[in-house]
Amino acid sequence: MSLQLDEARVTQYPTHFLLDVYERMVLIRQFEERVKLLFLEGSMPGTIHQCQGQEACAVGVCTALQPDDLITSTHRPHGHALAKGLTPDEMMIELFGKTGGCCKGKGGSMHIGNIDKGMVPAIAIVGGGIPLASGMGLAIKMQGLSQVVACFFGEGATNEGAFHEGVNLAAVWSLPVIFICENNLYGASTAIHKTTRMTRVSDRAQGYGIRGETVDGNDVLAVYEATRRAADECRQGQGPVLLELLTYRRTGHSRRDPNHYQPKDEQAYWHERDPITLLRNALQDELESELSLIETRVLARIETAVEVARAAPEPTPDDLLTDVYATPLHTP
Amino acid sequence: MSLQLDEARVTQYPTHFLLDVYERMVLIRQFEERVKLLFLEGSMPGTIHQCQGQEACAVGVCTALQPDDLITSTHRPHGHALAKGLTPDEMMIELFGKTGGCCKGKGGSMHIGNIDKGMVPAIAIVGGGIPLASGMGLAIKMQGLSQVVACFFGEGATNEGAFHEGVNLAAVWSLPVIFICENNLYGASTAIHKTTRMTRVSDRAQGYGIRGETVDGNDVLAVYEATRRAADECRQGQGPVLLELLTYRRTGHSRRDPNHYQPKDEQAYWHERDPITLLRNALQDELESELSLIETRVLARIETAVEVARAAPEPTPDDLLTDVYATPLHTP
Amino acid sequence: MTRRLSIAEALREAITEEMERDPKVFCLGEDIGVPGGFGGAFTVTLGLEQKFPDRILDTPISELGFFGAAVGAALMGMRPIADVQYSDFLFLAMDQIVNNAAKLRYMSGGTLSIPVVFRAPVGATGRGSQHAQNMERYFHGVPGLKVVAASNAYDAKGLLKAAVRDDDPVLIFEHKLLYGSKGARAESGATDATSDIPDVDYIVPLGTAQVLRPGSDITILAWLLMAHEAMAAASTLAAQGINAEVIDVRSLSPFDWSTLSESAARTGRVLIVEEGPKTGGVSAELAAGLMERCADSLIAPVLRVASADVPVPFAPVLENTYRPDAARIVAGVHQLMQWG
Amino acid sequence: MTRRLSIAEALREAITEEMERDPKVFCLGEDIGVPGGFGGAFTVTLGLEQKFPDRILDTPISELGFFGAAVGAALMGMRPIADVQYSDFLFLAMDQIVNNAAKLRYMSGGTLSIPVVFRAPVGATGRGSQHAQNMERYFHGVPGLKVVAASNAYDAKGLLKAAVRDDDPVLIFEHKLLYGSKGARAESGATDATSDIPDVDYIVPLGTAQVLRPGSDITILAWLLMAHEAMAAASTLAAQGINAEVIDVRSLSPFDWSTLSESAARTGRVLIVEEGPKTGGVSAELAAGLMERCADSLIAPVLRVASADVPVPFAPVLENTYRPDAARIVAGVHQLMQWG
Ligand SMILES: Cc1ncc(C[n+]2csc(CCOP(=O)(O)OP(=O)(O)O)c2C)c(N)n1
Ligand SMILES: Cc1ncc(C[n+]2csc(CCOP(=O)(O)OP(=O)(O)O)c2C)c(N)n1
Ligand SMILES: [Mg+2]
Ligand SMILES: [Mg+2]
Repeated sequence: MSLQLDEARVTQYPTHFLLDVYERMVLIRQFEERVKLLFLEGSMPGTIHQCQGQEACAVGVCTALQPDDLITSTHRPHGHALAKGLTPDEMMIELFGKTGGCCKGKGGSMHIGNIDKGMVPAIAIVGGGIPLASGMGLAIKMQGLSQVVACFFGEGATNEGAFHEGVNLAAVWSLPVIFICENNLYGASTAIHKTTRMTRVSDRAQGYGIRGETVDGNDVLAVYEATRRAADECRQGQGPVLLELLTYRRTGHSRRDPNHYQPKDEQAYWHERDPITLLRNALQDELESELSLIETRVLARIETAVEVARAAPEPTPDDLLTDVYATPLHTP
Repeated sequence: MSLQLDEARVTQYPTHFLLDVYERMVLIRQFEERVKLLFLEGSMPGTIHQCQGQEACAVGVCTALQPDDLITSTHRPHGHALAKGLTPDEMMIELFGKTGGCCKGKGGSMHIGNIDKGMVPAIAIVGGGIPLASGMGLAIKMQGLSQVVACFFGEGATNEGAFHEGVNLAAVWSLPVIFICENNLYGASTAIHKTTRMTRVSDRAQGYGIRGETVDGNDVLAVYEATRRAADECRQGQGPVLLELLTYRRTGHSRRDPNHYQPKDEQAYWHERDPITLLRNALQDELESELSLIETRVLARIETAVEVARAAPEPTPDDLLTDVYATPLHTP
Repeated sequence: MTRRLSIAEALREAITEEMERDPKVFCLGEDIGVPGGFGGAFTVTLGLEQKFPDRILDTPISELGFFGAAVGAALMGMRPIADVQYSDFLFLAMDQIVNNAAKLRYMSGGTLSIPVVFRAPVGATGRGSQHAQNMERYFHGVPGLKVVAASNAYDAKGLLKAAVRDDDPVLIFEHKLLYGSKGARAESGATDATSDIPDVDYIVPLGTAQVLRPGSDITILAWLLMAHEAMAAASTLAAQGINAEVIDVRSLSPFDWSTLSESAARTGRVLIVEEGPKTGGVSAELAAGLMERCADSLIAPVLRVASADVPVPFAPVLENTYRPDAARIVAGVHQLMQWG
Repeated sequence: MTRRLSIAEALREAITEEMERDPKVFCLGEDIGVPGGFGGAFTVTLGLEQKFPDRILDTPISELGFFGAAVGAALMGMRPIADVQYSDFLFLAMDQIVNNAAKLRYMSGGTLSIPVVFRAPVGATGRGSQHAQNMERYFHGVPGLKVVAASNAYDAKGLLKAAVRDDDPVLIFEHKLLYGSKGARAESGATDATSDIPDVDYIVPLGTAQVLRPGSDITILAWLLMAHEAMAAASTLAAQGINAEVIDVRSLSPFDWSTLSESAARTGRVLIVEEGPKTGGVSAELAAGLMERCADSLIAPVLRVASADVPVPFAPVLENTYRPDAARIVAGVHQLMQWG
């Protein structure tokens, strides 16, 4: 993969589009960096799985979707959520476990979501969101709707039975689901080559008789275009499609993981290919000021979110018992 | 697939080998036919899944194995068991739920097995035997032994997560396991094309980076040779291998199923390709008398088994509580 | 007007009527809609594929996959009915049932509904250890999930309709020996569980137990096949001058505590009957819960008649020893009558 | 001589010693032996891959697959130790645990042994609904399986060694807040569960409960984190003149009924503490079983202090409300003391 974006491709896009895509990636990056600080300083509860370095996957995919399209996500959902349009506020409040959060503080980092914005609360059981996505695609097809479902998961999830069963179901029923595998080379600390002989995740598509494609997951435009193609196929009833996005996790798997298991040269290679830097380098120098404006705007937006979250009210103990059933059970 | 065995191939084999293979197939066929009668007349308890028409798979595979090699089986295990060397007696007694059976009458038809003869009690959870077989291969590899494990399952099982996870594990650890998929075109009443887009099960091998091969499962010699090759690879540490054996179930899925879901012409085609007839037609006419001797011998052997089984003692109620733990728990 | 139907027929009617009423209702499972096939393992959906060609979906053998797909379709507003051929296979789908279906409303802060129905046949029926378990114990008490068990055709139809219309995931247990399946799928040793089914639409509310036989001396709690054994035991006991009240627990999650406690407090003696290993069964919660609720009015400890703590054996002799029956229930009652 | 070790360290020692003792012992799991990695989710196997390069197997994320492989290796005479990173994932492997591991000896008429050990961390620890369940309830009472829970380092080492040497499948539950994991894997809000570990080889026999604190007024039963809360409650109660006996149930399948019944009969009052939804928990069987065994000597009904019947919430405020603590245990005891 090259160290710069294909110039010809970049120039096809209007500046406002490129800036918008850029801003979303920066928003994700800065959101994650801020969350990391909050977590390390101990003011944020729980555990976190972050996506620094994988922003182009989330943004490239979600930019190619319609507002009423749906996504499912994983234990590493912050980027997907921001890319799909959840606000830093509703997310930050959720991460703090406060009532105004997108899941009322009951979900937390690993279950971020907002169905009104097309994002099912993230499923943190690796692979668990895949059969779910197929079922959502089934609902869409049975009702003759034109939505598509983009189902995010990592390469590690492709060794789960849920991947096999979920993708096969979507295939045999030709469901409008784009299976998005963010191959960041590691499942937690374990390198992909220790977990399967197969070197290209997209090759598994053959076993289900569907189309598979491997894309540079750090090239936001390549991701965007691949997703567009896949979404069109799905809307035409030719789905599902398996997209493998080659990318890399710049941070630890979770919490304080110093990711020592990533070889230094590998890290160096991928840091050079940072998705945000790649796009930035492809933009004309005239845009410099625009870019720093974006930077400031994003940082301000995140600070607001932090303040809002810190100020937000805690749930009350009574909230423990609500939202279990549609109508509360009264069991004397 | 042709309507007769390849003459050149048949003539390579000594007569006694061909007769032995023939006798085993006839033994399975007659055993199953007798069991069906016993079941329909109501003297045999439980439910049955029979393998008439698939005898060449069981016999071809097991003939290629060494006595200390192992097999795992499924809800349809009678053929595998007889091919691996279990006696009609120990099996018939088990089917009657009597104490002298290979599982003391506690297992029954779906759990037939005898570890001393290299057959793990059959696993009747579709796909459930596949991870088990990988683990057996792991034990063999870790101890530096030269055995192989032949893991039988149907094409329907290849849509289970257990298949995906079990085969991938064996692949990434290069375990001596031959995955034997008896593709009889149906999972219970459901035709394979309703359950997956993939038309050749062996194509799924690519997704695991292992060798896959599709063989005429009604040609006992082709199955034998394919298994020999696979076993050799496994013993040389080049395993696992996925073998797809194309075959057909002549009888119902279970019990009284009249298999009306099988198209008449499809049935006719496969009846013409009956594995026993195919081999019989390939044997010289001089052997006629030999063959009828075999017939008589087999029938006598089975009648003995039925008598032994009928006469065998029932378990006593106390037997209910034994064999749960290595040493009985005393819980006051 | 009423018609005498078996559980299999009653379930088929319930599914048909709900699918006619609401286009969002559909079925998915293995071998449920194959022409010339079985209509599912116990004929419940037989022939429905002709009526609803697009809403009876035959699945690959992928329990985790199609149960998860049912949950995914449900969160989109569909009302799927997913079934396993034998409840023993629920383990394969359990992650989707417990970690997803039952939790998504809560995890989402109440923004998601999962109106899905799961159907599963239980019971030891001559098939050996892996097609015989009573799986109620593994799902009773799972927060976010509702669990019912239908011991007769009237309840089967009414409970399934209530489940389909409920906005939360509902797991329905059915018993192989009670279906009244016919033809190639008939079960030997089956028990008659037919009922008179009214020609009008009705439901049996989830969360309610039913008094099958009022009595004053002792309360016998049971469900599915054991409810029938309990009724048989009650007649024997009546002849002996013991007037037993028999209650079909029917709703295994949540329990209908008011009905159960009222009876327990009134008779002062409770025997719980369960098919399945005694230790850690559903009966344990019934016993513990009644002790908490009726301590002052219980004359005797709550006792349980259940199966031995062993896997289900194949041999008929052993299986019949494993499965509680009227005789053991009568013996349990006699033991309880000795107290106080 | 003894050394003060955390549960994580004690488990690591147990595994090391058993692997040195018996070449058939090996470990498989996710991220258990990656240089520069975690040593499993809670550092238990940290560094062992250097000592045993061929017997610490990092698996793909395939719980059903590698748990099944562990069972397959065990039936060949190996002694695998398979772990899940969070017990919530046991559902994915449950078919292999319950339908295969626990039943194969029985199904085979006693010809197969499955000497496998499964390890699983439980407990609500700020991770939300899918990484927080207490899974004991789903495995307690499964025939053919043994289940233990280690609440301190001494037991952790002794129970794991006993489990490895046992010829039947053993499931060990561990608690995230008790490991004493260090560095990047340290848990906030952890409880000290270190013990003095003797330098000599020892085991803690499976099937035994342990009296943590003798007392005469009431019996408190608990395990894992709740055993620590129970001890805290006992000191508070002592200051109030109530002398509570605290027992670490420790063996969840089978129960050590003789120890539990003896105490219950002696004090006449029993409070059971469980982290996890109250309905259908392990406590239900404890309560029902004690009622059956000690009816005549119980002064009060057996009561349970457990979590609400809800999925585990993320918000710390809610999670702390969900998790029983010393204060609620004290309140429960006060309630019980009012009887008789
Ligand atoms: C079923 C299941 N097994 C294990 C885990 C623990 N776990 C959380 S993330 C993770 C690695 C996932 O790797 P991958 O799918 O590649 O996603 P990534 O973390 O790289 O984004 C593991 C093992 C889990 N959450 N669910
Ligand atoms: C996990 C599981 N799901 C469903 C079943 C019910 N069942 C038994 S055999 C069978 C069909 C299996 O088809 P296949 O794997 O092709 O084997 P075949 O019967 O053709 O030999 C089904 C669905 C089962 N036993 N286990
Ligand atoms: Mg990854
Ligand atoms: Mg088949």
